[in-house]
Amino acid sequence: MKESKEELVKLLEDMLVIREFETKVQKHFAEGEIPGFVHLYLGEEAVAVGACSALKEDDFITSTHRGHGHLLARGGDLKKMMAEIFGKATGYNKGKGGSMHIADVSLGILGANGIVGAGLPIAAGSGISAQILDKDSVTICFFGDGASNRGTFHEAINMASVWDLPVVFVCENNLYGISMPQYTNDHRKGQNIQDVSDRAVAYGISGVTVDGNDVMAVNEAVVEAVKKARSGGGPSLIECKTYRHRGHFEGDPTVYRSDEEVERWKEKDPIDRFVKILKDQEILDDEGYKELRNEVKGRVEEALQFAQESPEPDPSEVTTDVYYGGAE
Amino acid sequence: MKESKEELVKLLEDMLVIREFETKVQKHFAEGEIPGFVHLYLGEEAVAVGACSALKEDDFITSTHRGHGHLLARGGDLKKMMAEIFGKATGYNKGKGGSMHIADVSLGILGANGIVGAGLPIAAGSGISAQILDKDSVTICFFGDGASNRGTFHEAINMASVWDLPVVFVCENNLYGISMPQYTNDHRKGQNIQDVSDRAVAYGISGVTVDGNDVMAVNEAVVEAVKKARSGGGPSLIECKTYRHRGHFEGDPTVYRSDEEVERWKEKDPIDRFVKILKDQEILDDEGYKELRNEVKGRVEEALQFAQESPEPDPSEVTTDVYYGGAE
Amino acid sequence: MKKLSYAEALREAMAEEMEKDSSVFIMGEDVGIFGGCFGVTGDLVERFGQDRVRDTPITETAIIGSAVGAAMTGSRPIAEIMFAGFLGVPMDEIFNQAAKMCYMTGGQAKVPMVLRVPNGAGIGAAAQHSERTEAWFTHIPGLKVVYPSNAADAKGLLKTAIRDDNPVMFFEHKILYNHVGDVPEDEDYVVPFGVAEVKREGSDLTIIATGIEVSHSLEAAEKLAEEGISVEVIDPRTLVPFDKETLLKSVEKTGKLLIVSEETKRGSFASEISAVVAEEGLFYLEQPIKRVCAPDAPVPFSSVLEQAYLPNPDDIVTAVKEML
Amino acid sequence: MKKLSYAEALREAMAEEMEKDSSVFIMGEDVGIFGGCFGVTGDLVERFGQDRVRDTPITETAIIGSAVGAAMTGSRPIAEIMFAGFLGVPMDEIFNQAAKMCYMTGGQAKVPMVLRVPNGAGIGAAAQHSERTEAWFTHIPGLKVVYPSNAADAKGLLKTAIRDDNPVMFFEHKILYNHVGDVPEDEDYVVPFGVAEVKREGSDLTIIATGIEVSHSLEAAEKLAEEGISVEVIDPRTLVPFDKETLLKSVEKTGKLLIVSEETKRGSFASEISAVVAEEGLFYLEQPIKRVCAPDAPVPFSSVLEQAYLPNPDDIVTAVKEML
Ligand SMILES: Cc1ncc(C[n+]2csc(CCOP(=O)(O)OP(=O)(O)O)c2C)c(N)n1
Ligand SMILES: Cc1ncc(C[n+]2csc(CCOP(=O)(O)OP(=O)(O)O)c2C)c(N)n1
Ligand SMILES: [Mg+2]
Ligand SMILES: [Mg+2]
Repeated sequence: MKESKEELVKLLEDMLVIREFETKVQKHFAEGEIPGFVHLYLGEEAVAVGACSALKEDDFITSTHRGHGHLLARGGDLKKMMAEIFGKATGYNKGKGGSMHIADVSLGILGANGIVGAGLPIAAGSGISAQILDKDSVTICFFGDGASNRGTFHEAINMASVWDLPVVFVCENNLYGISMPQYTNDHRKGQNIQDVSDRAVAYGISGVTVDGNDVMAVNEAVVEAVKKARSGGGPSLIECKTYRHRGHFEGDPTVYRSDEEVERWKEKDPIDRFVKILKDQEILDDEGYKELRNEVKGRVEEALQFAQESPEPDPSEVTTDVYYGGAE
Repeated sequence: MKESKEELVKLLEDMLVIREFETKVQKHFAEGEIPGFVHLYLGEEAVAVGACSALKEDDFITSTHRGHGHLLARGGDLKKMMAEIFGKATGYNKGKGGSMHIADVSLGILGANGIVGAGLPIAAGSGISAQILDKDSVTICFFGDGASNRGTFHEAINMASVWDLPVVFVCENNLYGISMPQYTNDHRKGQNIQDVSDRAVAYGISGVTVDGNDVMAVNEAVVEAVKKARSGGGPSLIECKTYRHRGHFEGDPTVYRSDEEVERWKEKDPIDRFVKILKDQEILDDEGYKELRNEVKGRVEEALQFAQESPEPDPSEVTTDVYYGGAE
Repeated sequence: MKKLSYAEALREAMAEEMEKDSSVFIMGEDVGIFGGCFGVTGDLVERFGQDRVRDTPITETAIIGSAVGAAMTGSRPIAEIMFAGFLGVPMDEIFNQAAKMCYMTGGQAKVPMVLRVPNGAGIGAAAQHSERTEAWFTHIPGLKVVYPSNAADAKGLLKTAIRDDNPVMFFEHKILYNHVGDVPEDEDYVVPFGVAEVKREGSDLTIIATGIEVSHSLEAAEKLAEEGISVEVIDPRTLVPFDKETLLKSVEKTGKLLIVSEETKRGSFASEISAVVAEEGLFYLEQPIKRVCAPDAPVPFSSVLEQAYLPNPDDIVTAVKEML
Repeated sequence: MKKLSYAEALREAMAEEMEKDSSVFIMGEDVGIFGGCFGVTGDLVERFGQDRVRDTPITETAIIGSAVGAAMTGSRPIAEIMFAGFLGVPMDEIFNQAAKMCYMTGGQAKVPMVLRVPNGAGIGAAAQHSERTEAWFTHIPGLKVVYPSNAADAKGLLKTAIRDDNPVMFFEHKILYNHVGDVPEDEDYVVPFGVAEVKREGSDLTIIATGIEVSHSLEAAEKLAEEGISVEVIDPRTLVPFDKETLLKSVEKTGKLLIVSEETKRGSFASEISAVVAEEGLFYLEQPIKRVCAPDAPVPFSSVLEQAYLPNPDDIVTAVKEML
């Protein structure tokens, strides 16, 4: 668990980076500068930051279609990220992946992923590697409430539980999978249970639900699960209840939820809440917060400029990287 | 629940039919008369019979690779079955399906299935039809302990629970999926829980475990679940603990289990147990039992003869039935 | 005739069939209040209710597996999978259940289901949301495979698909959804399977193409006509069954065949078409059969790369000229 | 040289690579104490332990998905899927994860994994346990696709596959498992990808075939030789990469091409081969390219039907004669 002043401020900083980065992406997507689909992480910052801050260097994460926050929380380079989202040659994936596939493999990020639920078996495999290569690395697997209805969820967690794989399955329950509510009282719902963490029972592993807008709570739960995994205790399932401030993707008219609901959740904004705590505990004052925010804004602005000024990929790049190292 | 004398004797008769039929198949497979793979239901008779006897005419079942017992319990024609297993033109599937695909669709049997776990979504779909067509039919879905680790288990039961589909999921936990034990204390196991029925929690439905070698217990549990399903109460999960007397398929050397284990389970033979009960309750005497068995043996013998004497399919049949009704 | 977009034409086909036959229903992710990821189902949930327009969890395997079960028990499901790139998820249900059930049961089981799926690239959706996967399904006996290139065919073919007693893979090209065309008003307007359409007559060379490539090919043919080159353009409309007679007749006339497809080239349906002609029409050919396809690579994200990846009318013009 | 069965050769390849490289491991259903459904892994669990020869639950999706994750993080998994007919189950993991990961990450991710799978019919296993599905995978850029026809190649190609830094689909024909052949003793014996073998030289006609069909074709060639007909038989050994030079050279010489495959014909890899030659070697051809394949139907159960379904040496002889 994070306790020192520096650690706590770092949590805030990491969340702010995501907030500012995503806000920028939102703006420039609206202006038509970014192709394809963009799924923003706004409102869910506490989950990625609380979880990733529990890891050490040679650990791994798997991410999702809503992956910018995970990559940023894991220390992703803002410039390469923004450039990738813009589809530029200087991006992490040379412009070949874009928002949905953005990754820094050297940071142990095993891909964002456009296939909902695809990360869970990949995370299990990363856990197998730890056993095969006799390493103590742990893998955090992020996935959504919607993903928890896919067969991959079942098969991957079952496999992880059978072999005590060092994986922490972190469910970001933001209450919707596109337009589908996770739980309701009628037939239109993703699943017939209120807490995704109840599913841990099916695998004989521990499952908990935490407030996903409370970065400390997320961190505490994940730290414990990581410790358990690292010492051979096997996987855990942690559900973080949170909310996405924006539509499913940019452009989503969000007909499936009410403005009041959005407002109610914005009042629980993970950053505002954490700032208040830091201020109450006199760890941060108005001035310090402003400074931090400006500094972060500056970095994001720089990243934006880098992306905008970067060259497009060369058309000949279309057929490179189909095979690793080049040759067929 | 079955209570009358006739009903109880019918349960025994149905189990005996399976026992005799499978014993015949075993013998003639060993003699090389039957091609392909054969998975026998010997030892598990109480599950199919206890469950199918809870259904009415326009209900449905889905079956598995170990499907002879289900079909027989549902009233399948012995001759057409045996002929199919022999690959003859007079078989249920005109010799095109064989043991693993044997079915009588007119009896509401939605296919045996060579793909483990494939029946669960099909059963959900049959449940959807009941809602779309406004019928009160119920579908029993048979599947194994091994199948419960497939993604189809998760997705199908989740779907059924969300829409309150009239499906009863009956898990035949015979302790193994081929060589893999369902549960152990080490890493070699299908799953990390002792009771498959625990998984019901993940879908907010009821789950029970019953003695799968007790035909009355199976019947009681399934009758209740069918009633619930038929009246709009949604799906249930019923786990029946049982054991296959033979190897996974004929020819399996069963290196993965001990002879003692097999013997222990043979002592719990579902037919012997039920015969004893019927005798104790003076519903059946030695003579009656012998008669019944002989009568059943006769029917099976007739079916065998029919199969053996039936013609092979005409080679031109290879390309018919690719599309329903004929035309491409 | 009325003007409808491809998406509207599809919706109208579903609505008319649902009005007529109460056993027809729709299921898929976000097909209800959201109206479908590409807006195809639109307001159908308001018109037919949640029971017949079913929003599913994220559960492609169960969507297709349950469609099979529903179809076997008297319903006629129309299942939507959000992107053709996701078809790997329910592949077993398509391959081992839907396609084989009739054959395996010796003709007992009837599986009348339609699997609607948006196909193709061009919207910057990158490697997992832009694929063309129809070739896999042409290699699966028991399926029919349909791919309309315009609004009228979209409507007519979808109605035929819904009425068919077999599983039908129904591919729709994303870029076409907003293309508007004339659609017959007659409620009984249907387009039969297995009948190609000669979209443009010509004498110098035959182009065969499906989906969006029909438009590209017609555009290329127009340009070439200005230079006095006469190109015949054929749209097979259904890949299975495939109208090889129309194609062979055309190749007999022109002596040259160019196959245009956004599929990655190796193992594509373009290859199958080539093989059919090399087997049954070889002596008509004056030139090698050319396939203008996407390269053997996943679909890249950047717009520059995606445009380089996709065959366009200019590529077609160049290829035609090389063949003359 | 020593005599090994195809299955033993595969096992030896795995054992040698596992000895040499501790990051190589095996996983699959019943690959441990059971020794694999077709006995290929045999005693490997005794030699390497349960950690490196992992019996999995029935969980094809997780097997392949986790193989991808393991491969990305430094291991070299060999995953066994029990039957090629089950490949629809983990299709998304193969198509969207294994095959595309390198490209999508702009070349960052390395996915060295081998997917071993028994392919083909002939044992009465019916529609869901007898399929040939390699064509799907040749249509997926990013995969390599291998199909040995004999014990020596089985060993040499599997070793190459394990050492490759990319996902390799490794097909094995069930009927071949017990075929015994001479296998080089050298531990460093490998067979490179993309190099076809001319199994028999001839001048009248070229046959190309993979897997069990190589034996069938050689048998047919032998019979034809007795009648003075000289047939060249080519085994490409790997479908991706495909050695088209060797094939084109042969067709240039003979002027006639017959493609033999147990695949269902439409959309098969046989069609792809035909398309390559129709595109790059058309002027060599004196006769239409013929494909002798299985019909477009699922595999039937009855032995009579299964034998009618599968192309056999007599079918090949007949086809060759029709072409001369
Ligand atoms: C296998 C698959 N099915 C459907 C989709 C389309 N899709 C993309 S995101 C999404 C919703 C995911 O919901 P959830 O897992 O809760 O994540 P969230 O978007 O809420 O973060 C869907 C259905 C997909 N990408 N992959
Ligand atoms: C998807 C799939 N994977 C693997 C197999 C091979 N297989 C056939 S039966 C079987 C074991 C099934 O175990 P279980 O579900 O417990 O049923 P049981 O055989 O014990 O009745 C396996 C692995 C298959 N047929 N389908
Ligand atoms: Mg969500
Ligand atoms: Mg079992």
